[in-house]
Order: sequence, then structure tokens, then C-alpha cells
Amino acid sequence: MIPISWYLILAAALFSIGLFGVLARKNAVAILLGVELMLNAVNINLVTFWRYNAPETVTGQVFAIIVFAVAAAEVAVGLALIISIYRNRNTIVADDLDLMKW
Amino acid sequence: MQITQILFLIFAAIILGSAFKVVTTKKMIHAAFWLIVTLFGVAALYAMLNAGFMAMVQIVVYVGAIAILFIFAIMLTRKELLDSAAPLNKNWGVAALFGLLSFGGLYTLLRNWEGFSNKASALSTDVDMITELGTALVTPNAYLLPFEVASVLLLAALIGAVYVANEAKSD
Amino acid sequence: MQNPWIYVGLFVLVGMFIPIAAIAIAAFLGPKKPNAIKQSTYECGIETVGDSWIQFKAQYYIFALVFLVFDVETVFLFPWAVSLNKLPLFAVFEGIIFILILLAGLVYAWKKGMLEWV
Amino acid sequence: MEFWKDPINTIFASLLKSFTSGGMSEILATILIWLIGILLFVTFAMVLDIFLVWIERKVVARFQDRLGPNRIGPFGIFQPFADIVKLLIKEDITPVGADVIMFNLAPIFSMMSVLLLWAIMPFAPLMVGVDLNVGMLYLVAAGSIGTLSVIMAGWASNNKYATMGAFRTVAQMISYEIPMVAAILVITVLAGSMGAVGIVEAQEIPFIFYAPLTFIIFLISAIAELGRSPFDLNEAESEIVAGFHTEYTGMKFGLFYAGELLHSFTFGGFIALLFFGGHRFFGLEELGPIVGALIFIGKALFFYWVIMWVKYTVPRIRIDHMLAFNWKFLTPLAFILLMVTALVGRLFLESNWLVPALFLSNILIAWLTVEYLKSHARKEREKEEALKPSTQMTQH
Repeated sequence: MIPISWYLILAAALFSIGLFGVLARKNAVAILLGVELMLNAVNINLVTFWRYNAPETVTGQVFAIIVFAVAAAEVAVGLALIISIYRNRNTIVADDLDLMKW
Repeated sequence: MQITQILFLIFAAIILGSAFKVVTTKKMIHAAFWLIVTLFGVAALYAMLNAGFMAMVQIVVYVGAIAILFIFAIMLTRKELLDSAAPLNKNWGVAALFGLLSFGGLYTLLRNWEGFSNKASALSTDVDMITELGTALVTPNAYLLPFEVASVLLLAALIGAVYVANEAKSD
Repeated sequence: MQNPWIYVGLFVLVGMFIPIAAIAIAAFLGPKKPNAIKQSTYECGIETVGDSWIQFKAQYYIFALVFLVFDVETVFLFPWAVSLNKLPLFAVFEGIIFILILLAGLVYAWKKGMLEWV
Repeated sequence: MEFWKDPINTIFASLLKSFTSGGMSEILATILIWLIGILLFVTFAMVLDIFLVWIERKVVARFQDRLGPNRIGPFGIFQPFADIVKLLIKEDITPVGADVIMFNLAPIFSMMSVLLLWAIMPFAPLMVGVDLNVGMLYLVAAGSIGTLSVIMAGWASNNKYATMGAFRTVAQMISYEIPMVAAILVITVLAGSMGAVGIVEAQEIPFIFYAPLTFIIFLISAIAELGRSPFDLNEAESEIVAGFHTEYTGMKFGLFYAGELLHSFTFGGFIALLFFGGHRFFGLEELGPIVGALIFIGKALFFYWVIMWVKYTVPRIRIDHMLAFNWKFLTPLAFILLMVTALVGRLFLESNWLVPALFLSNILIAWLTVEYLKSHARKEREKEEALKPSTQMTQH
């Protein structure tokens, strides 16, 4: 049997890679990809805790489903904003989007 | 080493390797396809955790819808903008440091937790997880509010995204 | 065996193996005489102009968007549908409210003219 | 007699005994036997696929008042084998600028997404690969792998027609997935189960009598998912050449083509499973699982024929009409049906009036829909006529 620590370490590593992607990527779409990785890491944790600590209740799965809904909403609005920005300013490099800097 | 452990390590290697490609690949469309590999790996993990419903939802929602949306959005923006420049910004060293720090911090946090080496308890076979889930979602004392709020959230996301994309279309 | 997904995993392996074998046999048997004309992109005999990565219209994105929202909705509705017969009557109305809220989104997109293919 | 009652498990038990007697561990032996079984099963599917090619060509010939293949073997039955030999010895061309890995992966994924569906096909109660309790969600998930293969093929080909064709096909596939899932939800509400076996078991009376409109919606959206006429965008040569598989040759094209045919047959099976009681046929299935499996295959072939019938009778629909039809008509109707079925089904739960009530509510919805469409069409016509005064001039 696999100890819970393996799953948790995997999720932590996935989260960190996602965080790196969010901070380091230039492209706005790539930043959203990083956010997706982080949300997936969260979901791995939720399902793992459900399986190891409370398999008789459904709490972990309900939380994970809500995370799915949140991820979908985030992607929908985020990508729509990126497309809108691209149409208006012809760039999607996050560093160049500095209209609100001052 | 057991078969399940070897399987886990294979899936973990797939997930982490493809996740690393997602954040470093230069071509955006390749990054999106690497994300799909990661998502499949995570779905396999859910199946290993006896959460079949979650595995299927992962594929239906993430691979079937979110990844497609990403690919559409990438194709809607022009290639030169996406693939010409270096993929990482000049602060990538700091970002890597942050990533390592978060991993180290999470690891030490988990180390000090007493349930760190828990073993899975046996799953009772007579409970149908999906029925339980459905009951929990519509019982007022359980998760009725999140269930309805989720639909409002999706409605808000739909209206917001359609509104924003409509602006883009009218140009 | 307690986990039925092992079977599905094996099915995935075999399901990938069969087409790979078909392609491999074809690659082994078939002739290999590449030349520039043969390998050029087929665009009705006309020389290819520019990149194949052309600008697509935002309409595709809108359809994918509406699809995404309804796809997530069905994920919530499947457990509801399975357990419906064991639940009290008001659970049906909760599901109906859930569906109606999302249909309102569809109607909004419709009235905004976002479902037109123009 | 044991074998006749439960063939699969009998073979499985005897094989397991002979494997483990050689000192093999039980888990390994089980996995090995499963692997052999799956290989045989998938090979059966592929052989069936070969004959589907023959059936397809023969039936289309009859629809078009031709003979069809009739040279190789009796009734040309060995024609598909000649086709396969031709596909195998054809040169495999990869166009310049293609993304080689994804270009090759796309047909594999396309075929795999179809073969995966066979894992949950319940030929008979004891002849089913695996009875997942999330079976119907599995069906949708396999469909999304198919969508993925289309987008991979289109993008990797480095061809404008392929990319555009892939985008159109994907837009169509994801759009029609929504009414299809809603139709499956109606069935799930009626059966109280998502597993394929559970759905068949719930059909003392076939679900077509509970939900005739849902059946029509499922049939339409299934045809659209399959990309067959009247939704066959790929065949619109004048617009996008051959769609996402423009650049594919030889065996890779063959895989797309064979995948489409097998997909049609598989969906024929799912129509039989969801709406026509699966292996049930007036108590004939009591004779044994093998008879049940034959009945199931017969039903699947019949609905495969229905899909072909539609394909060779109805002309292609333009893409804008196709999407408008889905989003403005099929999707709202499917969700209204879901709500009505849930409500009526719950109100008449365990009463003798369940089937008549559901049937009548379906009839009522159909009547209201037709009335709405009539008034809508009248309005549209008046609008058109108001825009064109010249036509009234000519009437004088």
C-alpha cells in the first residue's frame, strides 16, 4: 500500500511547479496554465485526504467538485480577458500590460 | 516494492515531468498538450485512490473542456506573439527560488504532521459513493448551498466571459 | 479484484497497442520514396501561402465557453440524477433551480447574439 | 451447463486454476488472463470493424441503386481484406512542417477512444468487460479523448484546411455533446444508476416508452458526435477539402476511417443499451448469456443501419445552421425534458401510472415544441416578406 506521504509530496511538488510557472512565465495564457497545475495539486490533496482519513464521508469529493467548478469559472473569465486584451493591445505578454501601473 | 507503488511512481514521474514541460516549453500549443498529459496522470491517480467518479470528472471537465478552451484561446492569438520571445521573464531565478521555498515549506510542514505516514483504511464496498454524493449535494444540512452557489458562480462566469469576449468581437 | 480501474488501464494499453501495431506494420511494408513535391502541404495544388496558424474568429471561443459551463454543470447533475429516486421531492426542485439558473446564462448569450455564426 | 450459464467467468476460473497451479501469484495471473481476454476482445472488435466496412459499402450501394463490391469472394465479402492489404502497402507520407509525434499520435488516439468504449459494453449480464458505477460518465470521457485526437490531427498537419476543419469539427462535437449528456442524464434519472448493467436491469419496459423524445435527441446528437451525414463536415470538399485528416494517407487514414465506422456501431450498441433494453428481447435472453449477446449485437447492427439510413438519405447541413440548431433548439429542449422527466418520474415513482405519465408528458412537450416552431417560422416568414416588397409587386 502507498503511504499518504507520497501523494502529499507529489501534490506539493506539483503545486510548486505551478507556482514557478505563474511567477516566471511571460505569456498570460501560460500563467493560467500554471494556475491550473496548482488547482490540480489542491485536488490531489483533497481526494487523498478523503481516501486516507475519511473514506466513509463524501466531504473530500464535494470539495474537489467545487474546485472543478471554480477552475472552470476561472479559466473561462481569465481566457476571455486575455483575448479581449489581445484584441485591444495586440499583446499578451504579462510584463507589457502595465497600463494600471501608475 | 509492490506493483501499486511502482505504478504510483510511474504516474508521479509522468505528472511532474509533463508539469515541468508545461512551465518551460517555448511553444504555447505544446505547453497546452503537456498540460493534457499532466491531467491524464492526475486522473490515473484518482483511479488509484478508488475515486472513479473524480477520475472521470477530471477527464470530462479538464481534458474535454478546459484544455480545449486553452487550445482555442491559444489559436485565437497570433503565433509570433506567443513563440518568438523567450518563454520565461527575467525574474525566473526568483520564481524558481519561490517554487523551491514553497516545496520546502510544504514538505517541512507535512513532516511535522503526525498523520504523515497514515495507511489507507479499507473502503467499505456496500456504500455507493455517487448516491452518497448526490444525497449530500441536495441535503440542506450538507452541501445544498455550495451546490446552488456553484450554479450561480458558473452563470456569473458565463455572463462575464461572454460580455468580455463580446467587447473583443465588436472591434 | 477490488479496483475495476486496473481493467480499464489494461484496456487503454491494448487500445493503444493495436493501432500502433497497425501503423508499424504499414510503415514496415510500405515503400519509402519521399520527395519534395510529395511531401508538400496539400492545399488543392496551389502553393502554400503563409503559415497554417491563421487567425481564428472569437466565435469558436464562445462556443467552447458555453460548452465548458454546461459540461461542469452536468458533473453536478450526474450524482443528483443517480440518487434522485431515494431523495425527497424538494431535491427535484433544487436540481430544477440549478438547471434554470444555467439556462438563464444560455438565454443571455443568445440574446446578446453570441450564438450566431458570423 | 456451467459454461452455458456464465461463459466468461467459467473460462476465467479454469484459466486461473491452471495458471496458479504453476506457482504464479494470483494477482499476476488475473492480470495476465485479463490482458489475454482484452486482446481477444479488441481483436474481435477489429474483425467486426472489417466487416462493417463491407456492410457500409454494400448498404450504400443499395441505397444508391448500385451493386457494391461483388468481385472478391461471394457477395464481395473479402473486399475489405483487399482494402487492408492496399492500406498496408501504401506509402505513409508525412507532410513538411508537420509535428511528427502528434501527427502520428492523433490516429492512435482516435482509434483508442472508440475501443475504450468497448470496456463497458454489456453484451449480457455476465458478459461485460467491467461494470463501472460511473459508466455513462466514462462514455462522455472517451468522447472527449476523441475530440482531442481531432484537434491534434488538425494542428499537427500544418495545413490550413486541416486546422480549419479540425476547429469546425471540434466546435460541432463539443456543441452536440451537451444535448447528448442531457439525454444520458434523463436515462440516469429513470434508471437510478449510471452503470451500463444497472441501466439494462432497470428496463423491464424499454426506456423508449419512457422517453421517446430523448431518444430522438440522443440519436441526433450521436450522429453529430460521429460526424456522419447530415453532420459530415469532413466530407465538405468544397469548403475544407477533407477536414482534419486532409494530410493523412495509408494506414493512418485507415485508422480514422475504421474508427468512424466502429464508433457508429458502438453508438448503435449504446442506443440499444440506453433505450431498447440491451440484451432483452421478449424473454429470449433467458436462454443464456450467449443468446443475449447475439441479441445485443443484432440490435446494435440494426441501429448501425439506422445511422447509415440517415446518412445516405439526408443532405449535409451548413455549419452555422448546425450550431444554431444545437444551441437554440436541441440544448434547451433536452434540458426541459430532463426537468420534466425528473419531476414526473419522481411524482409517479413506484406507481403504475409512471410509463403513461412520462409518455404523455413527452407527447405534450413534442406538441408544444411543434406549435412554437410553427409560430416562430410564421414570424420569420413575415419578417422576410416585409423586407422584400418586390415580391408583392410581382403578385399583382
